[in-house]
Amino acid sequence: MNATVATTLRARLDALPSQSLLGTQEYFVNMGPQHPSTHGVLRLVLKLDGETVHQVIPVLGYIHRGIEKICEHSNYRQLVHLTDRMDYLSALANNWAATMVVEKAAAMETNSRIEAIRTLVTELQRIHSHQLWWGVFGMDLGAFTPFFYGFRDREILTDVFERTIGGRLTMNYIQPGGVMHDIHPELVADVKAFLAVFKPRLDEYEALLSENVIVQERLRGVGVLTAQDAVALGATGPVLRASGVAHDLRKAEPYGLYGQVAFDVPVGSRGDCWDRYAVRMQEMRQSIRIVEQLLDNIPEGKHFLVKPAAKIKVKPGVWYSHLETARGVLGAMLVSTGGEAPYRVHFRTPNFNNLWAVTTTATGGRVADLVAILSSLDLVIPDIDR
Amino acid sequence: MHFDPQSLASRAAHLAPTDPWPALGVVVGSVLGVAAFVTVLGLVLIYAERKIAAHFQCRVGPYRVGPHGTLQAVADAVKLLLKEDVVPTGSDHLLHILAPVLSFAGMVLCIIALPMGPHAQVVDLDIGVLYITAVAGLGVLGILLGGWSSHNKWSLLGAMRAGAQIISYELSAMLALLVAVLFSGTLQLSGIVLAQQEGWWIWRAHGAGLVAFVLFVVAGTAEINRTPFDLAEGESELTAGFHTEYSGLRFAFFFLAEFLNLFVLAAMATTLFLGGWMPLHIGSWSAWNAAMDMLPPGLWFAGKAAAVVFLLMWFRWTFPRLRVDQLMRLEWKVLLPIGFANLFFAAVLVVSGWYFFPTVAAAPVPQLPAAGSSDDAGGAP
Amino acid sequence: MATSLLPVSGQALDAQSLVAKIQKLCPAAQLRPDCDRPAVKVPLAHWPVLAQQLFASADLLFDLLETHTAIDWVQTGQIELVYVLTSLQCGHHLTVFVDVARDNPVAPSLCAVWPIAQWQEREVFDLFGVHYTDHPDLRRLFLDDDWQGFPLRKDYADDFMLERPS
Amino acid sequence: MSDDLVHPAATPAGTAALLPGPSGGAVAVAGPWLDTAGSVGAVRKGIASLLGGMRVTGRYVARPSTVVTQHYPENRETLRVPERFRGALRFHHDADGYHGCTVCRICEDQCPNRSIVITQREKGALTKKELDTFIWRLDACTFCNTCVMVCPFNVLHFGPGFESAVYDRRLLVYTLNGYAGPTAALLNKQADPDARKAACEPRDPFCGPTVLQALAEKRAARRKAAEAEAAQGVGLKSPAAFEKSAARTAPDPVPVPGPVPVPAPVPVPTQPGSVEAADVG
Repeated sequence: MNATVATTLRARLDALPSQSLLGTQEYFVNMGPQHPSTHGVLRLVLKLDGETVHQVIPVLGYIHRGIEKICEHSNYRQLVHLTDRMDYLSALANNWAATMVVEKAAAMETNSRIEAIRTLVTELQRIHSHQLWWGVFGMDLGAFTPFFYGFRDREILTDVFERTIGGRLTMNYIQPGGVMHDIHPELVADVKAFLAVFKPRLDEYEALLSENVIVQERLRGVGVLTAQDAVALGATGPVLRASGVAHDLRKAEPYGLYGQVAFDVPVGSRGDCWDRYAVRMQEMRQSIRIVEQLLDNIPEGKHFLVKPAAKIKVKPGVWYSHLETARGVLGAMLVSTGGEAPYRVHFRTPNFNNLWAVTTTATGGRVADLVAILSSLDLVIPDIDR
Repeated sequence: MHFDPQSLASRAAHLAPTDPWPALGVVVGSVLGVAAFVTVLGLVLIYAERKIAAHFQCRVGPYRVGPHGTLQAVADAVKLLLKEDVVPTGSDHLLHILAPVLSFAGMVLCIIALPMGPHAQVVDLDIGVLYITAVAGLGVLGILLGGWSSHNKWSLLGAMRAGAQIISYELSAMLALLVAVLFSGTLQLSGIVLAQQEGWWIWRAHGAGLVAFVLFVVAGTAEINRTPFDLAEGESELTAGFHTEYSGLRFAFFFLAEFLNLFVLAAMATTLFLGGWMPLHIGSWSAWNAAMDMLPPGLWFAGKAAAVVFLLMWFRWTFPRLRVDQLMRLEWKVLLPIGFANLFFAAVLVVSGWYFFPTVAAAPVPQLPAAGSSDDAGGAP
Repeated sequence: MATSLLPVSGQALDAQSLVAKIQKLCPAAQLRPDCDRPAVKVPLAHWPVLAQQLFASADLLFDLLETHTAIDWVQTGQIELVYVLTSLQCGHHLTVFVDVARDNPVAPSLCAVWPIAQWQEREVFDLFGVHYTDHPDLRRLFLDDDWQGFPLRKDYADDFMLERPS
Repeated sequence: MSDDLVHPAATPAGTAALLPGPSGGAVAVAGPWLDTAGSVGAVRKGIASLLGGMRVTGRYVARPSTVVTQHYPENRETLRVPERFRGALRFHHDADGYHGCTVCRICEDQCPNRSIVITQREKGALTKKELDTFIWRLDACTFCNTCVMVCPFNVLHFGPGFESAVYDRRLLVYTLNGYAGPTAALLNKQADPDARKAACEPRDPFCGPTVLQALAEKRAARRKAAEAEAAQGVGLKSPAAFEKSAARTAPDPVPVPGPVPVPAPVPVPTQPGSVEAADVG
C-alpha cells in the first residue's frame, strides 16, 4: 500500500461527519428507570457510540415524595421519621441530622450517654451501609457471590439494630432530646460477637474481590474524578476523599463523640473507581476501630431528657447543621417563624450532589465502566429525589 | 482391556442391508434417546447449578419442590411452558422465532457426536473435532439473530458483544484442540479417546496438554458466554443482553442451550484431554489398571465431565465479569500467543515422539467391517 | 494525577472577621443575626460579583457550594435564595441570603463559579420557579416538564393534593 | 467556626477520661495492590489472585454448616422476634381485659400520618369521655413508634406480629380495643361485676365504624365547609377539585351509611407472629 492510498483513506475518514473513525452513528439508550445497576428508579439517558459513552443525562424524579413539603406540615418530632426514607441505608445518620438541627434550634440539651449511643449506632450503621454497598458493587461487576456474603454479614448487624431499636431499615431512633430506647442490655455483647465474626470476613472480602485481578483491571484508572472536579461538583464523603481531599466532618467539625475517639480518614490519590472502592473498604475498618473504643465506654445517664409528648417550640430564625453519613455530607436547614412547626426545612443530601460526578467521569468510557462508576458512587436514589 | 467402540449410527448402517427394521429401531431409539438425554441433562444441570451456586453463597438453594428441591427445575420448565410468548412489536418475527431454535440445534448437533462411552455415541464422524467446532458456531448465530431481531438496543449490544467474543475465542479453543489432535493423530473423537488408553493428554503430553486444557477451558467458557465472560448477557450492564425480549418457551430454549453448552464444553474437554470414557490407567500397574476398569466407562465419562462442569461453576460464582476491551485483549494478546507457542511445542514433542509414558503396543483402532454402504455418514472410515 | 487540596492552605476565620471581610468586599452586605452560623444578606445586584470574590479571594476560598435552596416568604412577597458555602481549604462556613421578588423571581446563575449550582439551581427552579439567567440547561429536575406551578411555594395547590387531616 | 457557635452537645463532659482521645488523620489508601506491570509476572500474579478468590468460595461450598438460610414458615416455632420489634400495634389490656385509654388523643395528634383515629362514645357509661373505637390503619402506618412514646398511660405497644399481608386493603384497618367503655381504673371502682359488664360493649378487630367511615364523615364535613368557602370566594380549591382529591383518598365510595361493608371478620389464626389484635375476650 503506498502513501497516497493511505492519505486518501485518512482524508476520507477525516471527512466523515461523526467523531468516530468508523463513521458510526451515535444513538440514545435509556438506562433505567428500571435497570439492575441503577439501584432504584434512577434513569440515565445515554448517548452511545457502540459501547463508548458520549454523554450521560440523569433524569430524576421517579421517587420524589416531597419530604421537604411534608416537613412543613409536621411538628419537630414528626419530621425526624421522614428522614428515614431519604438515604434508607443511613437512616440513623439522617435521624441525627434532623435531630441535631432541631436540638440546636430549640436549645435542647443532651448528655454524654445519648451522644455515645448516637455515635455508636451511627458508626455501626456506616459499616452496615458499606457492607451492602460492597455486595452490590460485586454484583454490578458481575460477581454474584459478594452480594450474598455482604447481605449475610449485614444481617447480623440488622439483628443487633432490631434488638435495640426495633426497626431494621427505618429506624426513627435518634430523637430530639435523646434516643428512643436505651441500648439493649445485650447490645455490647452482640456487637462484640459481630466484630469477632466480621473482622476475618473483611479479609475474606479482600481476597474475594479486592485482590482479584479482574476487579483491579475493571477499576483502576476508570472514572477518574480529580480533586478540583470533585469539589466543584459538590461531591462529598468517600467520593470526595477518594479524590484526595481529606474532608470528613467527623474530623473537621466533630459532633457526637467523634472528637474523643481515635480514627483515621482514608484518602485516595487518583480519584478513580479503585480509590473509591479502597476508601470504603478502609472506612469499614476505621468504623470498627471507633466502635471498639466506644463499646466499653458508654457513660451512665438517661437516654431521653425531655418528656416524650412535650411540645418542641422554636423561636424565629434559620439553623443549619450537617454531619457525615456513609455517603457524604448531609445538611439540614431549618427555617422557623416560631411555633411548633417549621416554616421551611431543607435537606442537603449527599447523593443528590454526588450523582453529578457521573456526567463527567463516565464520558469516554464503556458501558461497563459506567456501571462500575455508578456503583462506586454508591447512590441511594430516594436520597437524590427526597 | 480391549475396547471396541461402536457408534449407534454405524450399528444402524451395519444392520440396514440385512435387517432394516432393527436398523430403523436403532435410529428412532437414538433420536428419542438424544431428546430424553437433552431434556433430563438440562434439568439436572440447572438443578446442579442452582444448588452449587447456593452453597458457594451460604444458601441452600431450591428446597421446596420435591425433596431438597429436586423437582424445582421441572416446575420452572412447566412454568416457562405456560408463560405467554411475547414477541415485541417492531421485531423481526421470523428471526426472533428462529434464533432460539438455531441456538438449540447447534447444541444438539454437538451432543450427537460426543463419545460418552464405547457404545454410547450416536455418530462417530471421522472428522468429529472439526464437525463439533463447526456446528458449535450455530450457537453464535442464534445469539446474534436473537439480539438483532429483538428490536432492543441492549439486546443488540449483547449480540454484538457475543459475536465478537465467540469468533475471537474460537481461535484459542481451536489451537488448544489441535494439541490433542496432534498427539492422537486423528480427528475422530473415539480415536482420540482410544489414543489416551495409556494416559490422558493432560499429563501425558508433557505440559503442552495441561496448557492446552487450561486454554480450552478458558476459551470455551468465553464461547459459551459464562461468567467471567458473560458479556452478552451482562445482567448488570445490559439487563439480560440478547435474551432480554424472550419469554416463555423461547427463553427456555435459550436457557437450555446455555446449560447444555456447558455440558458440551465439559464433554469436549474430557474427551480431548481427560481421556473421555477411558479409565485412569497408570503405566504398567496392572493391578491398579484392573481396579480402575471395574467402573463402567460411562461413569468415568460422567464423572470427568461433572468435574469440569463443577470447575466452570466455581469460576462463575467467584469471578466478576471482564470489560469488553479487556476480553479482547486477553484473547489476542495473552491466550492466542500462548496457544500458538503451545501448539508449536506440542508439534515438536509429537515429531520427536517424546511422551511421558511410552506407548505399549496399543491395540489398533478397531475397524468395523464395512458391511453397509461405503458412504454412510458415521462409522468406519 | 489529582492534586490534593490538603493540607489546609488557608486559615479558618471566626464569624466576626468573616463578616467584616465580606462587608469590606461588598459594603451592601448585612449580617443576618437570626442565623446560627455566619450569615450575610446580599442585595441581588451585588451577588454575582461577590460570589466570584468569595470563591477566588485568597483568604476566603469558598470552594464548595454545599447547598442552594430557597425560602418562600409569602407575606413579604420575597423568595429568599440561600447559599450555604463551605471552604474545604480554610475550614469556615458562610450562609448567603439573597432576596428576589416573588412575582418575578430572576437570579443570576452561579454555574460558572460552582458547577454544582447547575443542578441545585434546577431544583430551585423546579420547586420554587426561580429563573436563573445564563443557566445552560434550565429545565424541571424532578417534576414533569409540563407540570403547572411550583410545589414548594407556600400557596401551591393542585387537584391531587391530599388535605392533611386536621 | 467561632466557639460561641459550637453546638453545646458537641462536647459533652465526662467521657474524655474514658476514651483514648482524638487522634488520627488522613491516611492514604492503596489497598491490596496487584502490580501487573510485568508481562509474565502479571499473568502469574493474576492467576494467583483468581485462585485466592476461588479458595474463599471453595471453603464455603465444602462446609455446608456455613449455610445461613432460614426455612421461614417452617421455623415459626423457633423464630425469635426481639421484644422491641415494631410489628403490629397492640392495645394493652390488663388481666381482666380492661384498658387504660382515657381518650386524651395525644397519640392521634402526634401520629405523623394520621393512622390512628379514635372515636368517643356518644354517651359514656361512667364518665363523659369513654373510648368507643381505637382504630389503627396499618396501611398508613410508618412504624415510627411515636404513638407508643407519647402515650401517657402506656396503653400502646408494638407487638411482634409481622405477617400482616392481606388480599384486601380494607382489612388493614383494625379496631384495637377489646371493648368500648371506661378505663380499668374506673371499672375497678365498680364493686358490682354486672355494673362493670353493663358499662362495656365488646369490640372486635374488624368491627365498625371503621376509620374509613370516620374519615368519610370528616371529609363530608370538610367538603361542606369548602363549598361554603367557595361560595364566598375565599377557598383556594374548587369544589370539583375537592371531589377529586377526596376520591383519591378513599378506596371506597363515600358516604357509606352504616358500617362499611368490609369482608366478614377473617378468623385470625393464633399462630406466633400473626396480627393478634383481639387478644382479649
